[in-house]
Amino acid sequence: MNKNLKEQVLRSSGVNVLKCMRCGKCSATCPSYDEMEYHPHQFVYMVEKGDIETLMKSESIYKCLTCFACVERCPRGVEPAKVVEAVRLAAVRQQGGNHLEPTDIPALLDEDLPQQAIVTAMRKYAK
Amino acid sequence: MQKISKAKLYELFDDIASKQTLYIPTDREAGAAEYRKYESGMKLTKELNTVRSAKDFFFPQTENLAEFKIDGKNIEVRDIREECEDFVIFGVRACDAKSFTILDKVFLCEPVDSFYKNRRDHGTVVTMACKRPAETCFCKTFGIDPTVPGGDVSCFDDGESIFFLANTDKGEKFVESISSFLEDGDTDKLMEVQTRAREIMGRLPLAKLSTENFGGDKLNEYFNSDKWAELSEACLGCGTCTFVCPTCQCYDIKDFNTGHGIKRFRCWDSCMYSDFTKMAHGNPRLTQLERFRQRFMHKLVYFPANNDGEFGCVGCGRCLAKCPISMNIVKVMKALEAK
Amino acid sequence: MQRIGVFVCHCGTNIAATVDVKAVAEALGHEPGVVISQDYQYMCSESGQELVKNAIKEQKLTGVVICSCSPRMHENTFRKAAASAGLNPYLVEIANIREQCSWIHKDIATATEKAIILGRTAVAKVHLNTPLNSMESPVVKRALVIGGGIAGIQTALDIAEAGFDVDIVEKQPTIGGKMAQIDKTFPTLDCAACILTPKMVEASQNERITIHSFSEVADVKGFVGNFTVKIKKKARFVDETKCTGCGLCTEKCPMKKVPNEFNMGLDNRSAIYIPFAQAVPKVATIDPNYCMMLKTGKCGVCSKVCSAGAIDYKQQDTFIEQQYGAIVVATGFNPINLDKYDEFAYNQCPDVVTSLELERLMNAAGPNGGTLLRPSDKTHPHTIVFVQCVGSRCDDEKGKPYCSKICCMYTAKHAMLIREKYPDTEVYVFYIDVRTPGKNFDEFYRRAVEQYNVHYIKGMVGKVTPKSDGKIDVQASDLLANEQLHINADMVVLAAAIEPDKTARPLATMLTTQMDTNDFFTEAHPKLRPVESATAGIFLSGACQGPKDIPETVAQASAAAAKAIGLLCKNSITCNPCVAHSDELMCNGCSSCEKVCPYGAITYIDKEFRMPDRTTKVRRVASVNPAVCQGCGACTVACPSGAMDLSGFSNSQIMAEVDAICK
Amino acid sequence: MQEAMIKRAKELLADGSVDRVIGWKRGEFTYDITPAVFTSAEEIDSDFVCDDFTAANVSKYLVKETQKEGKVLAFLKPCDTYSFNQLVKEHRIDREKVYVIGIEGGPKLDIEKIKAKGITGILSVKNEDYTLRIETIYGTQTMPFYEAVLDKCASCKSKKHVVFDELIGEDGDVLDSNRFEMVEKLENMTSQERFDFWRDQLSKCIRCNACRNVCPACTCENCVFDNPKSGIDNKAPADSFEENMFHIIRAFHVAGRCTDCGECSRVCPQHIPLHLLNRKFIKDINELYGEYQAGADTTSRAPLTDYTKDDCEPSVVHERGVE
Amino acid sequence: MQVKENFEPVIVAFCCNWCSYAGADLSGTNRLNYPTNVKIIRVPCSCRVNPMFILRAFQKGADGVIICGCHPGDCHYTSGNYFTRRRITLLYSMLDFLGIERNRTRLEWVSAAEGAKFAATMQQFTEDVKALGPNRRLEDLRCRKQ
Repeated sequence: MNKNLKEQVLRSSGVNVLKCMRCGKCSATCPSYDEMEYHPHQFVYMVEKGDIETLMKSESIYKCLTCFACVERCPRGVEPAKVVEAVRLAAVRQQGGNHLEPTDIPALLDEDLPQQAIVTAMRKYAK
Repeated sequence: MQKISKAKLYELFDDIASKQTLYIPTDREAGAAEYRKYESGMKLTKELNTVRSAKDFFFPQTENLAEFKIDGKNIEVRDIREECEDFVIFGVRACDAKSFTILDKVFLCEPVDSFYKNRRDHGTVVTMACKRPAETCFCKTFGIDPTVPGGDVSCFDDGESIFFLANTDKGEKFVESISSFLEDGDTDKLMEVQTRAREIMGRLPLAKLSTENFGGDKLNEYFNSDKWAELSEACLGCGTCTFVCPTCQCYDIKDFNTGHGIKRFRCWDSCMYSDFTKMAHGNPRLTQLERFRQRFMHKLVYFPANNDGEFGCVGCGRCLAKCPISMNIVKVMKALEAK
Repeated sequence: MQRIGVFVCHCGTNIAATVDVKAVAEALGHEPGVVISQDYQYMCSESGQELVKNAIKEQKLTGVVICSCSPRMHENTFRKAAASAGLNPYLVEIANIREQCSWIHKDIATATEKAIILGRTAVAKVHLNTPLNSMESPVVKRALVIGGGIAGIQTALDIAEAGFDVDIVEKQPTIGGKMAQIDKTFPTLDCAACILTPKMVEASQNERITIHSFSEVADVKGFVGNFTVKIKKKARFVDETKCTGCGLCTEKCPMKKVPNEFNMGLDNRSAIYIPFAQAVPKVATIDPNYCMMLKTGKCGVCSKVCSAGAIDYKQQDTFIEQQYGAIVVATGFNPINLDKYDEFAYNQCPDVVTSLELERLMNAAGPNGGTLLRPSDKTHPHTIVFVQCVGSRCDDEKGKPYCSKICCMYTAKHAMLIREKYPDTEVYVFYIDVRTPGKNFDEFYRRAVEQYNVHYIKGMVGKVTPKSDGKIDVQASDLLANEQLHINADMVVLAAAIEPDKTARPLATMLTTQMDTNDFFTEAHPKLRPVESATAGIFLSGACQGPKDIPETVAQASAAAAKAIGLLCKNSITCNPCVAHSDELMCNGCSSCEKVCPYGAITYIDKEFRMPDRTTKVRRVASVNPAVCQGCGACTVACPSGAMDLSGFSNSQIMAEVDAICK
Repeated sequence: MQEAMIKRAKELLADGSVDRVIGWKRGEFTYDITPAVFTSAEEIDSDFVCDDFTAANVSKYLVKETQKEGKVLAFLKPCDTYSFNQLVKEHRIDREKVYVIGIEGGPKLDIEKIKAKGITGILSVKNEDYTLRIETIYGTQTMPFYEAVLDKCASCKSKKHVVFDELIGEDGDVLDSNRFEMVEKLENMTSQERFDFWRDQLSKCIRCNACRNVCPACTCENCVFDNPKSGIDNKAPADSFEENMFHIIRAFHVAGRCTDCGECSRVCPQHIPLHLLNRKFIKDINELYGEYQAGADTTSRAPLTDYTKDDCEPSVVHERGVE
Repeated sequence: MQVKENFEPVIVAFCCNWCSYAGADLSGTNRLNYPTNVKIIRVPCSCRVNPMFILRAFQKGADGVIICGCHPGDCHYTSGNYFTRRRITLLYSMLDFLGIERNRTRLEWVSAAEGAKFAATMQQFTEDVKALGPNRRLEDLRCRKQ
């Protein structure tokens, strides 16, 4: 496990993952659940274990819509979306560049993509 | 009369201070002067008088009287009296100088207060004549001429020089000791200054205040006066008047446990305080009225009754200036007289 | 003149090894007032105590200082010894030269020096000790139980059984509380009404028990052994003494559209009503919010049909005042309000219900006569989803931080009962943890799973969406299968967290008892005094102290009763004499002390003082009730005039100690 | 305003609404005004005064006055109403026995400040369009009005009357005063500098008790310093420690109760800025426990008889400012 | 200020009966050493400590005063230490305002279980006071030991 990475994620997210009581309400409420390899509750748990690299490699970090439903519903105030965001940030930092250029986006658009996803995509994929 | 040019005065002070302790009235802050031990560079105040009176020199606010050394179950009494060193107070006003004679009547009559006497014997009072009395001054009422201030040595200021006139043996000795600084001087201008000062005295708002309706025989007349209730109504029962008064001489004796012994000391007390006459059985002066009456009856009736007509007030005006509610002996005298 | 005895204990070598006890005894012998100073091997032993006792008698001691272990250890021992030798026990002081000297220091010289200072400090204090006598305060032989649920009933029955009069104050028209609304009880599945109603009847028939139903506590004054309580009997517009409970009025009442709170608003009742058939007292009550007669003055049907002439539209609230020796709080709980939980659609969909509502839906006396039907369309539900921990274990303002404790078990009960009665119904239970500590509890839960095939899913429901076809989409996570589920349900049952009754907090203020941030009453000690409040004479019964199931509630109710009986048995109580007292001559009556007293021990009286000048003056002065004061001393510092002082720890005593240490 | 006050006082006396009037009585000079109780229209006509020198806060006298029979009319300046309210709150004044007429407040004048300019032999002081015209036996002098204003008025906290039965003149507002400036200045000094400052000031103390006896918060039946049983009774500043102790304990006893009326400093014959001690407590209380103005109402809980569970720890003292 | 080599400060500790005094006992039971300079006065609750006592200690020759009570929320009398906290904060602030060294005064919460904390606190406090040297700013000269 990479302690530095864990520290970095914890610090940049500002989340205390130890508050999680493993109820799974975040995953129960997640609209992107089926798209994700690792689900919100797993993010919290894996960050706690320090298994950050697996998460960073997973496409899941780009599937989160940042809709904050998990943040809103979590009974313990853990804020899983912020953890996802922090892992994504760690990935972006390591890659040293943007995952996506704004010019790439129009080609990726399709009709089913919700408006929110486009906005959050810009937030997430660009520096 | 012998004089010293004002320009040389501080040289003289330096010289006196090199031989004995010298106290002069100096400014602590604007409008508030106090006696301080003279050190080179210190300047005389321009104020008429000090906030606290000069009585502190002979009757300090607190003073140790005896000590008890306690060791386990043993107690040893120690006499801590020791001979005081010579000192000079310069610039005492006529009113304060007069106050010493009043204090003497209390402390030097039998049994003599050895602590007081010790200081009195070693202190030389050098007074300074007044030129610019304040509206609160009424020393004239008590027969004091502030242009001839008394003390061991009287000093007069004619604007350019200070004249020295010894009044007592101690004063003679003092003038002698500083004679190398003095020269003979012409007193013409001084007389002029004196006359002007006396003329101002006559124009003071309280110039007409008189003691003719007061004295040792007025006990029955005033004791039950219905004026006391009204006069004492606003009195806070603080000790300001007492503590700035040059003639108030009451004190309390207390013991202080230092942990390794007892220090027995006396400290000023005030008849205005609610516990002043408190005794085992209670307090005969139950209300502020009685305490208030006591203070003024003492100064205007009881004291003259026991001291050949001498009043217990010198008209310095400190209580007029400092009473938090501006109640004072002048108002009391006027009210009582009005009947 | 003081005659003080100093006794220095060796405590074997515990003290003597690091402190030169002979030197200590020698040094303290020279202290003023000390007439005898001895050392001994074990001062607390029989012979050591004998030494002290003999010295007290022979030397006519006026004070005793024991230099030994902590006063927390043997202060009482030596106080008793002194008392038996005829010396007031409060004239004994302990200098702690073991825990606070010999045990922590190694150098004999400095340890001995410190021991002497500690001894000297105790001598200085004992010089100023005064004999203190414990006050006796009489005990009124009557108890008040606030709340008439199972906890209150059980407590009242136990106290009455012991031979004391008990009053129950219940704010509802009937006693019975939450248990009366429950259908079956776990883990035995027996009918709640069948075991509760006999107790309710027993309570009503017990001649030592007086039930004040539809009443509230309005004011509490006094202290342990002697509380004065003002009880407000709310107007029910029916004369309790005349009403026979025949129920004719409730049938004839034209106003029938009143939500029935007993059935959780799932059906309606009339404006004049008897909450349920077995209500105690079985007396009708008029709901003034709905009664046409009370609102418009036009109706009066109930009055006409009542052959007993019990209806009284002009009835007013009345107040009764009564003395009590002990008060038991049994104010119980309520499920929390779920308005803030939008995700569970509780407010949008009638088929999303709380567990307590489900109890009524399944109860034979409930809205559907015991048949489980969906509230929306009265059809039989085929898929039911239970959601656990709704509002429990929450970190936010919406819910409660604690575990509500009973939900796991009642959900298993519900699931089991539904599967038993309607085997065609699929039951899903979403849980975070299943908590089943308790006798036969886990077995019960396993039965639900193994025997009744209830689907327990580790995970949480994230979203409940009512659909247009009347079904409910339940989106949830199954953590073990690592998948997100959508269940097409007919009903959703929410295990809402429970919270203390809203009336508890104002009551706690009246009783000057403590509450935690969740409004549960705080027990005097979490382990050793779990059924007493920190305020003497106030006891805690049931869920007002924390979430509890029925057997625990009953156990605590009986425990509280036992504690109350223990108090009522006494003719008087001995009070700690180290209490505050006010010097009336110095008291300003400013109320500072009253404001910091945690026990409400300080009251103000207008007292007439004879002044030295023979006039009299009436002044407001503080008066400390020594039976209530616990001796913390907060008031002594709040008092600006120094009128307030504390016996046993007086200003002068503490300052003497300070002086002795700093000497 | 004085005329209006006299008129109302006489009316209320005449119709029996009140039995006595508490106000101020003129003295020998312009400035030596004494608080006084008036019982007749004649007395009021001849002696009642309200001018630039009527600074004394008469609220404390009402403790004594309300113990007597009958009702008393009190003229209270805005700052006095705070003291009055605080005394009502502490059950020291019977509110029912007082008819309060709120009057406009200062700024009032400090004769000591005029005298400090070297002006002596004062016969009268007139305010002519905010220039003081001072007639003395040595001639006429002038000085700007604001240079002679009392310190307590210069840092006035409020022109609002917090209690009154009627008002003469306008009611004002709570002011955004600079009253904590000096406290802040001291806080920013080093510990040694602060020590030196206070030693210099407190060494002047002659323990006349004027500050205590004038203080409307000091109405104890028996002050701890006068009570031999208190263990800290003491009559004189026999040692620098005792000078310190008297003022620390006094400030502590009035902490949370002091309305910052400034009377202590006004009456100190030695000009010790005693109000700074009280203001330090007020400032601390405001900063640590929330804004609190003693006397603003009669119901709120005083900061020292109150607490919250998350109050700061005393370590804040160690953590702020300069050592 | 000059620190004397062999300066042994006098330290008065006020301990509440229910927590801190028991904590002090526990540090004894566990044989946890702290300096002999510390002398404990037992009070029922930290709220019994009057500012007068603290000043009195300094007057009579103490070099440091420490108050120990139950942790906030754990007061045996439920609210005593909350009042202590306010009073003592204000008092210490006032002493600081008068230029008295901050490290001469302290308030510490020590539970009955915190014997180690008690010993460590006393150790540290004694060192802090030692570093300050004798109390000169708030002493009564008459009480100074000859």
